[in-house]
Amino acid sequence: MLELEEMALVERPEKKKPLGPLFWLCVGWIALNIFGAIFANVLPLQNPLYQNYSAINVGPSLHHIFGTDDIGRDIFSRIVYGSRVSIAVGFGSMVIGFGIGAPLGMLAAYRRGRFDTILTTFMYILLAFPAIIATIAVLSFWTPRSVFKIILVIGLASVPLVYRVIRTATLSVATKDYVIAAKVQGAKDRRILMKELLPNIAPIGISFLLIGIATVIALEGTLAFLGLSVTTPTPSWGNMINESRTVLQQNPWLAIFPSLALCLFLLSLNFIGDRLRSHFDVTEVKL
Amino acid sequence: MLRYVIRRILMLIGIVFIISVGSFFLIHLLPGNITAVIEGPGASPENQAKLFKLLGLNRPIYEQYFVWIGNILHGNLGTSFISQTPVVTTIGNALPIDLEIMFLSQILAFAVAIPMAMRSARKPDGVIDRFFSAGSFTMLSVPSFIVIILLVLFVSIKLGIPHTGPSSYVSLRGDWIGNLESMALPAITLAVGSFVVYFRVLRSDLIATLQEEFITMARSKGLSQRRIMWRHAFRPSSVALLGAAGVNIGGLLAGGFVVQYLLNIPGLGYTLIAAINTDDYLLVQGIVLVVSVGVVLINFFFDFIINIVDPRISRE
Amino acid sequence: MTDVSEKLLIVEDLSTTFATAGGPLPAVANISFDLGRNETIGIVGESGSGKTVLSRTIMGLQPRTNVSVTGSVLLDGNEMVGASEDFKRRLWGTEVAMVFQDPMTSLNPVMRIGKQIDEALRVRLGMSKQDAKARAIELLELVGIPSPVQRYKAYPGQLSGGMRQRVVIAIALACSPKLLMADEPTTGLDVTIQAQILNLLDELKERLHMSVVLVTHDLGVVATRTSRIVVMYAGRIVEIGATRDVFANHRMPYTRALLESSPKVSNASHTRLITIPGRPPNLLKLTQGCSFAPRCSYATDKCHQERPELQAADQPGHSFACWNPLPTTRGDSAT
Amino acid sequence: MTDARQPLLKVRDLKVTFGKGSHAVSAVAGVSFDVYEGETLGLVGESGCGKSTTGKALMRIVEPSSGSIELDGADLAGLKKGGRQLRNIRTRMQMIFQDPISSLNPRRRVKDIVAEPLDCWKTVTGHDRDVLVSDLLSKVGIDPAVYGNRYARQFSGGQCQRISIARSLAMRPKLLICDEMVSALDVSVQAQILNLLEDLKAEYGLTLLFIAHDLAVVKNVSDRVAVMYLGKICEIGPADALYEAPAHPYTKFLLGAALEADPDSPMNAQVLEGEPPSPMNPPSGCRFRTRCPNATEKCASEEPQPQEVAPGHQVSCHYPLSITRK
Repeated sequence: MLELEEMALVERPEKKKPLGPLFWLCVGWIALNIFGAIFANVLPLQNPLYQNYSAINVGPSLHHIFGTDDIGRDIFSRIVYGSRVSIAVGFGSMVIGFGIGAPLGMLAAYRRGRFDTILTTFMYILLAFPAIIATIAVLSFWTPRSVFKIILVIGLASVPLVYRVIRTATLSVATKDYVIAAKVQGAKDRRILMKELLPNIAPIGISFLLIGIATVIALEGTLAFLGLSVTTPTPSWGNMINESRTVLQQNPWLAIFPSLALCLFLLSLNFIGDRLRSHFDVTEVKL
Repeated sequence: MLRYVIRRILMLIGIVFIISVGSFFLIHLLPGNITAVIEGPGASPENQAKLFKLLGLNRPIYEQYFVWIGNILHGNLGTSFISQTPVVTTIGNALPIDLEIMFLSQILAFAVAIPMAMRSARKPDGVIDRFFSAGSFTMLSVPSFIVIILLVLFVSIKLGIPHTGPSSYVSLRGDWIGNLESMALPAITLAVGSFVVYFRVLRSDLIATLQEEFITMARSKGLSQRRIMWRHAFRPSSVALLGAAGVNIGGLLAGGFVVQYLLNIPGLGYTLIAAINTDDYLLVQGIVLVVSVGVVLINFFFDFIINIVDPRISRE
Repeated sequence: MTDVSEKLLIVEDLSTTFATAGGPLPAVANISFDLGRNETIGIVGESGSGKTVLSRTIMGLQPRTNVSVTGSVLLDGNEMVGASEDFKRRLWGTEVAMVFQDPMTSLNPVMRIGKQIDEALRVRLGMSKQDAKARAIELLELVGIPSPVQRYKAYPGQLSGGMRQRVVIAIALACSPKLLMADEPTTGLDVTIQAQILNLLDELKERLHMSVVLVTHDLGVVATRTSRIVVMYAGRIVEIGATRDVFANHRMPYTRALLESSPKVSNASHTRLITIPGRPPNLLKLTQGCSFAPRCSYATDKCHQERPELQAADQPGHSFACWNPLPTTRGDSAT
Repeated sequence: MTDARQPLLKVRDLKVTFGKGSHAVSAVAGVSFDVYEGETLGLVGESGCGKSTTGKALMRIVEPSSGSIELDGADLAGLKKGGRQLRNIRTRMQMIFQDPISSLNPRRRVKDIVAEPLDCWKTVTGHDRDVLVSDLLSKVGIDPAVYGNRYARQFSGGQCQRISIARSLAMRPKLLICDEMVSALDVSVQAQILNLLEDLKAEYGLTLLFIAHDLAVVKNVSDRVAVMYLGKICEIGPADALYEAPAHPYTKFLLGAALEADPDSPMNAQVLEGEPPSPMNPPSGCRFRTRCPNATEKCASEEPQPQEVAPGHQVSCHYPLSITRK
């Protein structure tokens, strides 16, 4: 294959795959969801907590486009409000995870030596610790649960994972000759980190970030399903699916619409992350 | 190799130590009067005093830890104040169920993922590969609690297959067909989550391996495609797969909990959630400890296998 | 049938074109040459000249997708072009085998080397386990690996580059092929190891009565070890002939450029090298004319417009593709 | 005649050891040489002999474990790692690497790559910087107007190596260390780069340490040549003299194994048997003795010291080959 590349080589061509319309559709979908989550208060939505006893378990109609739940609340409006929790937890905990894990990972891989050895050993021990059990355990004890606490716990739990991915990525870049060359030019460490390493790690980081957000949102859903996320009646996608299972036979809509909202959101995030990865020609990072 | 194993075992001991410290302090994270919190409101003063003594709360914290760990090493995880049964007994009843689900689901996941990944890798970006990849990608985005709800909706409600719905767990001791039926949905749910990971990891590694020069070399020896795939490509490609399996089995626990919770299957997950809801903290602590150590051991086991599969790793 | 068997390999008008995102890429175009029994031919070219693709196409080892091969490759009377994988598989190992460029990547890293040799013997020759092992150890000894019984159990990672290349050769020889394709067999190796490997190949060729196709970028490798050489540029043969004729009486300016631009040990220090400007062409954007014309100081309008075909030179078997060939009688500047 | 000139770089007993304890590998085991102002010293040897590590240790890319490195009288070996003084000295010595593609950041523009040292040191800024960068690029044969704004990943190996050269010259260094800089290139491109290097050496008054495994390439660019084997220099001398009449048996074998593009050149009559021993466990005495046909007990017990066999031509061998000139 290398040979082929050489044959077509006067200028090495930009061999990027185009992102394609599906990619932009997914970006649009994510943007729409975030928009809905932020402006849910301002948008003409019904009160997600209002219980309309004259319309219990009704299917989709003009008035309630996704129908109502077993105590007469509007499912559509609950889904829009519910996205707030998912999106906040997804993005928030990744901000914490990356905020701590990424700089540490970069620094460790660049510095090497004892700093790297100690930090990496420590992180690997943490990684061996089943983060999900730890998360469930901490959240079960740390009541009352709030979005902030969930973000904090999941965020901290994700640090070792982010650290490992970023460190591995940095390591593969930091041993490249151009980094040594920059050192030889007399560049300071900070300059090397920002100008040489960061631009080459960013693509891996971004695609991992998106896939990480998706994973965290699914995790929040799981926690909610187990009754370990925000307390009811605050809607979240996971809460809603959890509530639906007692009336699964009477009102499948209550399960289907939040599930659909969650899956589409996750699918879009995963798809964007995956496309970006192949676009930047990053070999698959094992997550 | 021996050096490597020794190093890993030392690390393993370190990790188990940290886990035990972590689980120990879970109890101490509780706000307010610990004994009251643990035993719940309305606990009798003598029970509180008993617990106080059991936890050795009057002694320095490190001593408390050593007393606690000493008890554990003697197989004593305490006795639940809610159900009045020893924690070890409760866990001992629940654990086999988890192991059975895990075993069935992993067999299923590998049995589907390996041939599919091989088929896909043979012609990357071909019709079959695209179909498989798109399918796995969609499944990647469906959390296990949705999978199980859909399965319940269709298999037990629509098709009405016995022993598959909620609260219909059949013990292995009684009727093994019924047991298998009641284990089918949980195993399938976990298998779906695992399959996606295994398929994707193995596919991308196989594609990379098949482009290696030693594969061309194997072809030039006149070996059949089948033989090349299984004897030459599979083993060097399976390192990441095994690594993923090790990590994934730990990750599956959350999904396992959900499934057990929804179907009322009395495994560790179900017991844990129940314990959380009844504030049975000693039981929670015991389960967290047992599951964490279990996950670490599984990871260790897979690491060990990886070393046998790829001799390059321990040499480094 | 009889005249076929005189030549072990006959390549006729062979072209390999890859379908790429940028359009069809003619990696190898209109190659014809033949190879006698127990003969060594050298194929020389820079990277991107198509020499590796050519050697793989001859073996039928080209990738299975996005490639079209036309022309004919007769290997001991067997047509390789268009043959099924099953048919070719029966010839691989027994008729033709290959020694690959990089011994670091051409051995399976997770398989003991003994097993990699055994495999061919057992699958292709149907040997028993014990026989195969005995033969494998014999082969390891044949290629000069010290203490072969112990090495039989080694993984490739435990051997040096030179030793690995010997193992690769042992694998190639396992089923006694009539033709050995050696694709840059010494490129990654040190000079002293290179000399060992090249001598080994020479010796084995005589001993096992093989023919060898020696593919390389290094004129030094082919100078003393081949009877004839093929010079390739941009996927085509630009000059072919007896080694001595090509070195001493080359007619194609590219051949001269290749010879003169490589530094020589016998040069005085600070000898200025004669260079050709520019780089090999982009095969996706080839013009009508001679591919070397843009870099050639002799190029005329004709060179840019019309592709020269191979034409005979004075010596038998020597031909070249050039509209403005170098004169035949020149001083002794070639060496 | 060389002795009359000042050594620009003076290396004494340089050692580099990787790893610790029983796993220690002494990659460079005590190397001493001088590089005189304006000359090219070729450093040649097979892979694993420590030639590249020597080059990197001089730049302090790898840390020498002992020895001294003096550039223009200033000792480099003692400077603090990562300190300003060490960074400063790097404006006076530069290095070009083996892999042309990997030595340029694929996500930066050619202009910025060449300007990197200028931007680090802020010696030339603004418009002057752009002019200097364009000038450097034209000097190495890259049209700054056409290619200056392209990303490094779009260039071929030869072009990348040209850009690397331009970058290394930006601070007008005195010493340039070339580590296998042409070994990844095709012959025709290699010749272009070698000629370019000779031109720029004259124009910028450079002193070169040219590290390579290819004997012919080294001969073509060097005034003097040092031959390394297993972490030590076994022979050093004027290029023409050393190639014509090697005094160390290893040098002779090395030269004998080099292939000439000439059908009439003799086939390697005598090939060096075996492979170099592991640097983890080097032989006692002379490191070459395990493969040397002339080795005696003395070679095992006593390490040969450098001795002068001709003016400026030193060899570390108990039994140097007679250097009767042809």
